[in-house]
Amino acid sequence: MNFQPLQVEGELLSNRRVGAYHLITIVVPGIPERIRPGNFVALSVGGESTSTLLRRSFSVYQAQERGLYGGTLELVISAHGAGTRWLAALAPHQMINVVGPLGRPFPLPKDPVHALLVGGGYGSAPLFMLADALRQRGCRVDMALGAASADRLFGTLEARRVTNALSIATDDGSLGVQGRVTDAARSILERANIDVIYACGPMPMLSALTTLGGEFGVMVQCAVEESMACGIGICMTCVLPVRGNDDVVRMSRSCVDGPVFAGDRVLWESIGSVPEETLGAPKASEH
Amino acid sequence: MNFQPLQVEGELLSNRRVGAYHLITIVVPGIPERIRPGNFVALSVGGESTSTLLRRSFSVYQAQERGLYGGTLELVISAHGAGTRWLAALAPHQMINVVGPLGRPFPLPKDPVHALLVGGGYGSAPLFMLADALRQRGCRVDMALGAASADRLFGTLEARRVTNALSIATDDGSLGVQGRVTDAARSILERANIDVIYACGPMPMLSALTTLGGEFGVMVQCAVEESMACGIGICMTCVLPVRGNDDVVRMSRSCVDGPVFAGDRVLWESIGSVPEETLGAPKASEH
Amino acid sequence: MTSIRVVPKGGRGVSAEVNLESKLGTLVLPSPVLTASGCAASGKELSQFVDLTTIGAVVTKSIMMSPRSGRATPRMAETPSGMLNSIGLQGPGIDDFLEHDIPWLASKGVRTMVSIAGNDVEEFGRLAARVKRAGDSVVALEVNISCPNVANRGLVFACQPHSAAEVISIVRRNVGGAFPIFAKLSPDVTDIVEIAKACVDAGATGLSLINTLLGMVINTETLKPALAGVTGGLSGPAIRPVAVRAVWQVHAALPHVPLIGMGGILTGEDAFEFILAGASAIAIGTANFHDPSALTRVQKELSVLLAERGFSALQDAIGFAHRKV
Amino acid sequence: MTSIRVVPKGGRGVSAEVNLESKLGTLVLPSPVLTASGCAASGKELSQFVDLTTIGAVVTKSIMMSPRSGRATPRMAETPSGMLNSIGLQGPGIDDFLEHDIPWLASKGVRTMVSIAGNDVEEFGRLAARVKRAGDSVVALEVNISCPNVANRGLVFACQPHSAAEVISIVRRNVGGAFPIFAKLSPDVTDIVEIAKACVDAGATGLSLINTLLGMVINTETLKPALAGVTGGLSGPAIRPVAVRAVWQVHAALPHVPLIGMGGILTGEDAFEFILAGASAIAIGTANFHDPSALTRVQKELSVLLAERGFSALQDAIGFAHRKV
Ligand SMILES: Cc1cc2nc3c(=O)[nH]c(=O)nc-3n(C[C@H](O)[C@H](O)[C@H](O)COP(=O)(O)OP(=O)(O)OC[C@H]3O[C@@H](n4cnc5c(N)ncnc54)[C@H](O)[C@@H]3O)c2cc1C
Ligand SMILES: Cc1cc2nc3c(=O)[nH]c(=O)nc-3n(C[C@H](O)[C@H](O)[C@H](O)COP(=O)(O)OP(=O)(O)OC[C@H]3O[C@@H](n4cnc5c(N)ncnc54)[C@H](O)[C@@H]3O)c2cc1C
Ligand SMILES: Cc1cc2nc3c(=O)[nH]c(=O)nc-3n(C[C@H](O)[C@H](O)[C@H](O)COP(=O)(O)O)c2cc1C
Ligand SMILES: Cc1cc2nc3c(=O)[nH]c(=O)nc-3n(C[C@H](O)[C@H](O)[C@H](O)COP(=O)(O)O)c2cc1C
Ligand code: FES
Ligand code: FES
Repeated sequence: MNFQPLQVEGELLSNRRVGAYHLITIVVPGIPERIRPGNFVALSVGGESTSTLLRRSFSVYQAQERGLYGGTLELVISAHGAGTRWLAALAPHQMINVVGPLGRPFPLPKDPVHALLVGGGYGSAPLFMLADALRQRGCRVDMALGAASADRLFGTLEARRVTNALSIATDDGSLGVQGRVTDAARSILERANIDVIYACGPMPMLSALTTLGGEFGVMVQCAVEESMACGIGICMTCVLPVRGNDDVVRMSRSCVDGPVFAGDRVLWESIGSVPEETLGAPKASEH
Repeated sequence: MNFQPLQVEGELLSNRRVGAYHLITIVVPGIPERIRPGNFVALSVGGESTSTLLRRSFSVYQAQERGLYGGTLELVISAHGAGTRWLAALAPHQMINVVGPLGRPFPLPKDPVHALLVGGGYGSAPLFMLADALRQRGCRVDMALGAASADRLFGTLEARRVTNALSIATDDGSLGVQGRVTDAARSILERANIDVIYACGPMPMLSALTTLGGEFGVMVQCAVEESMACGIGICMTCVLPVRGNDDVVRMSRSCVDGPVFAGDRVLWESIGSVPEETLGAPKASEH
Repeated sequence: MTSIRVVPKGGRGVSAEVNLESKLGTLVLPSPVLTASGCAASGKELSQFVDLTTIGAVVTKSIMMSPRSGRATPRMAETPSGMLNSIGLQGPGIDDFLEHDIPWLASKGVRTMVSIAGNDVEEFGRLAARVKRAGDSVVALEVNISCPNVANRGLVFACQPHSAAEVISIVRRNVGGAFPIFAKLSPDVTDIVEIAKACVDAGATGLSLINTLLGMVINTETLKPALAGVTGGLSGPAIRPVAVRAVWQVHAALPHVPLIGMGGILTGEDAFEFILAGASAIAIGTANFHDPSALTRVQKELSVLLAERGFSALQDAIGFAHRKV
Repeated sequence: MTSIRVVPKGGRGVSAEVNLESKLGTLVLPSPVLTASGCAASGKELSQFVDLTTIGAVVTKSIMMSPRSGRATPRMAETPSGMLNSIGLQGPGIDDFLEHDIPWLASKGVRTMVSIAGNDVEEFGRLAARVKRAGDSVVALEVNISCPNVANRGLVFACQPHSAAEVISIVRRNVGGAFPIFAKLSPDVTDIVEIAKACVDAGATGLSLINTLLGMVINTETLKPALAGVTGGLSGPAIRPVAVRAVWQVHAALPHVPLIGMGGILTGEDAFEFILAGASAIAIGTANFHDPSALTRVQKELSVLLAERGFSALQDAIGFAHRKV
């Protein structure tokens, strides 16, 4: 189930570098207690006379209902564009408008299953709350984290605390085994009896994991990352082709129908196009 | 004579409230030593992804060639619009791009004359450097400062230090005599033998002072404030009708031909229109 | 009538009742604040942030006859003080819309303007007839003849007076004499007044000004157009001066035709600009993405500003900037 | 040729020579970076911040036959990521311009494109003839048929193909066959390609795209238009997507016609967007007000970006975004 989102004027509590990322903590009364693992929040950026009007979306790394200063959210920011650079440069006490919780959270199993959590880069951020929730339900949690290099891994220490087993892979071998996180996932699938995979990271990783899951007969729950203008379901920019339970392919909004989708429902190869079978797809004869 | 302007990335040293204003000090190597009284500087506002692209112009209150941190400028900011609000909220170490010195400074007399300096609101800002320069030349300096209320006067304490005599007028009588600064100026003109008036403040004040100067046969040097887009003479937005030495009226740029004009050269009543006698004024028959 | 007790910012303790009633021909709305089509879906999502019964009306995303997938992604690019979109009118088609969206809006008591978009002139007519029968919650039709996100620019009916008029005529024929119809125009024309006149002559009650400007961004990493659809529609505060100008020109030429102004409204002050220029109502689009509470906030800010400027009724401010002193 | 040694940002120590040479028909400039007319006066003021001999050319403020006062103030209003201006072509007239401005530019060795604006078709012809005889420093003419700040919209020659062509024809007749002429077009038209074709058919060497968009701001304190001239021209990054689209459309239709792209260029990346869309040169207007060193900075940033993307010559990047993969 999903909580109704709130819009809250938040205050930055702290901002510190963690590897290639910035870990920011925001006081946002009301929102933390509503967050479920996999929810995201949308932040306005740029201040009073900003030229960048669209909100930026971030997974929630930690949600603290009660802190010294009221409820807080912790977010992991990878600074590259105008908005993330602005967020990464925020100083304590600056205000940030936050909307959340947004999106559908990761579906949790009823039974104490064996879960594999796979994160690419900052895609690990939502997996820690998820691991906590799974372990509270008696699940066994393995985790595989991957990134280009050690500084682009997030939460490896924390990961040891919340998981039963942790694999790390980096492209350059600067931490863990050299290679891709999907290879690490394959090794785990080969040696353990995984019931479900939860994944968050770049689209190609999610696509590859879905294939891998299929190979092993394991469901993969993927948190996707599509470019979003509103984050709340009103603009239709964040769509991707998803096959519904009625077997019809629709351009589904990743902000409200996702960001978590069952991997085998997403037409990964068709992202960036409109598959012919999509409901209402243009016909060659039409404009 | 005029120094060529520089463009320097400045750093905010301090920002403090003074009455209704913010007094900001910026470290800007190279510019302070070039400032003459009456010059102004143009600051970019809003930070990296600003939607407010045009520079904001400010008179220089103090220019320190050598400080602990390098040359500094002190500016008096009246915060009302987007840009001035951004400046007023700046914290130490934030960077501000500064262009200056700009505009023609106040012309200084060769002889040790008796000068009256008149400032309205933050218009007093450039008068303190001017008073110093005049006194260095052996001039006697009287000053009259006026504003709506005491908090909108700037520099009254400093004014006592740099002048021989000071009059203060406020509309609400909260400091000095109740009334307008032009009335204060008239009293001074009536009792002292003023050779020249220097003035900075709102257009109606400058216009009234010019009339007053005419009455007493005293030249009034006015620093005007017109809306500026560039501050460096390339956009033609900051014009006002001024009669040249050749007796021809032109729409003159207040940023490079001013901001200081001899009051009797400005067609005060015609500001906001194009007087018919202006060179190239539209004729009724033309578009 | 939505009236808001106002304490002006100065805190002078003065309070005022501003009558926000907006008259658009025979259509009377309690507030001039509407959603812009395509920037509020069919209201459900925004209702989490805004009580939609308090605003003037929800203008729904333009609906077509058949379900429509819309374009491939990327569908948007942020631009300075604005954005480009090329959604391509994704939607479930009129049947599904009338079955689900309208009943939901009606059940919540939300006044609704339905925006329609046809592939050809006849489709506009058939859509209009369907919507007209959809029940009392539908208070007006907006006819989107200006969507730039179609494969063929020749299909932007609002680019030529005769094609614009053709669409409006058939819509008018299909809904009967009294039903309010607003023609939504494109700013990408040489003379918007000419198009406006053609629409009014063809039976439009009023005009919605403006749709997005045709624009484009090139991705300097891929060296290709940033949008899958190559060009897209530019919206947001960046285009506000163009939109205010369009409202000003059309109000000057057709002072008695009600206008819905939109394009870059972010604050009550922006809304006030459109009203002074001649708009009887205003719509909020891109600002909803920036601030999902924008509708409520703008309505409040506008009310305060009207009071501060001495207007006791919105009606008195419409077109005020045209008055000679 | 201006070539800049480039060390890509990554600091990988790779250095590259990028050939920035820009070919506009027979006119070859060492750099594609120009000033936009009216945003650099006649160069003198900007020369305090930029070595004008290092950029492609200075395009002067549009000059008219007689001295011209321009419009009353206020002449500008800041808008989100842009500004409105209504200068109204203030200038000293052609005699004074040829007596003072051109000799100064020539003495400094600054390549100059003179922008001309006539009150009627004949005046354009006479201005062109005068400028043609002004000496070698004048490398081209820009014909401003698109200034929105005239009292009568009917006088915006670039709004109609026939009036645009009429002006270009007479200018061509008056300067002879070889002299480079660029027609400056307005984006405020239904079909810019049609106007572009008319100008090229009438003898234009190339096209300058785009002039400002007609816009308006209402002052919500005075309740009147913010500009004395009521409407004004919208410029700055706000309009960049519209300008890139115009360049894209015209390059697609007329791939061999050299285009000077402008509208909201603030960075080298923005300039690169125009070049990928099909511009052979770019001009910088409003950005000079924001950053008086913009010309030098953009030229450097563009050069670095070209090198980073693997282009050794500007020429190879022109229109690159049109290529099918
Ligand atoms: C559900 C979700 C969770 C995310 N979690 C994280 C996280 O935990 N940490 C993190 O660093 N990043 C996260 N992202 C990505 C983050 O939203 C983008 O990096 C960010 O929006 C880019 O903003 P910018 O100003 O740096 O880039 P710009 O390129 O300036 O952004 C321009 C516009 O495009 C949108 N946009 C661009 N890239 C993305 C993207 N990848 N996803 C969504 N919108 C985009 C922006 O929101 C903005 O509207 C997440 C994205 C989604 C959708
Ligand atoms: C020579 C000169 C000296 C000045 N000295 C001071 C000073 O010492 N202290 C001080 O507080 N203010 C001073 N001003 C006024 C100051 O420049 C404006 O208040 C400021 O630009 C307004 O910016 P804003 O963002 O608050 O307003 P906005 O209304 O957002 O400004 C919008 C645009 O209009 C221009 N603009 C608006 N008002 C003015 C104005 N009065 N003068 C010039 N441009 C304007 C801005 O530069 C900007 O481009 C001076 C102006 C000039 C011309
Ligand atoms: C994402 C998006 C989708 C839109 N879809 C439609 C639409 O379906 N029908 C329509 O008439 N206008 C549509 N528009 C245009 C808006 O209704 C509005 O006219 C325009 O965006 C200008 O207003 P704004 O600047 O407030 O967004 C859309 C705009 C955006 C940004
Ligand atoms: C203050 C100002 C004055 C201008 N004057 C002229 C002019 O005289 N002739 C002309 O062809 N264009 C003129 N323009 C338009 C610019 O040359 C340019 O086409 C437009 O501003 C878009 O570029 P930009 O966004 O880089 O400013 C002027 C623009 C501004 C802002
Ligand atoms: S981001 Fe707007 S609908 Fe998903
Ligand atoms: S402010 Fe641009 S010319 Fe004076």
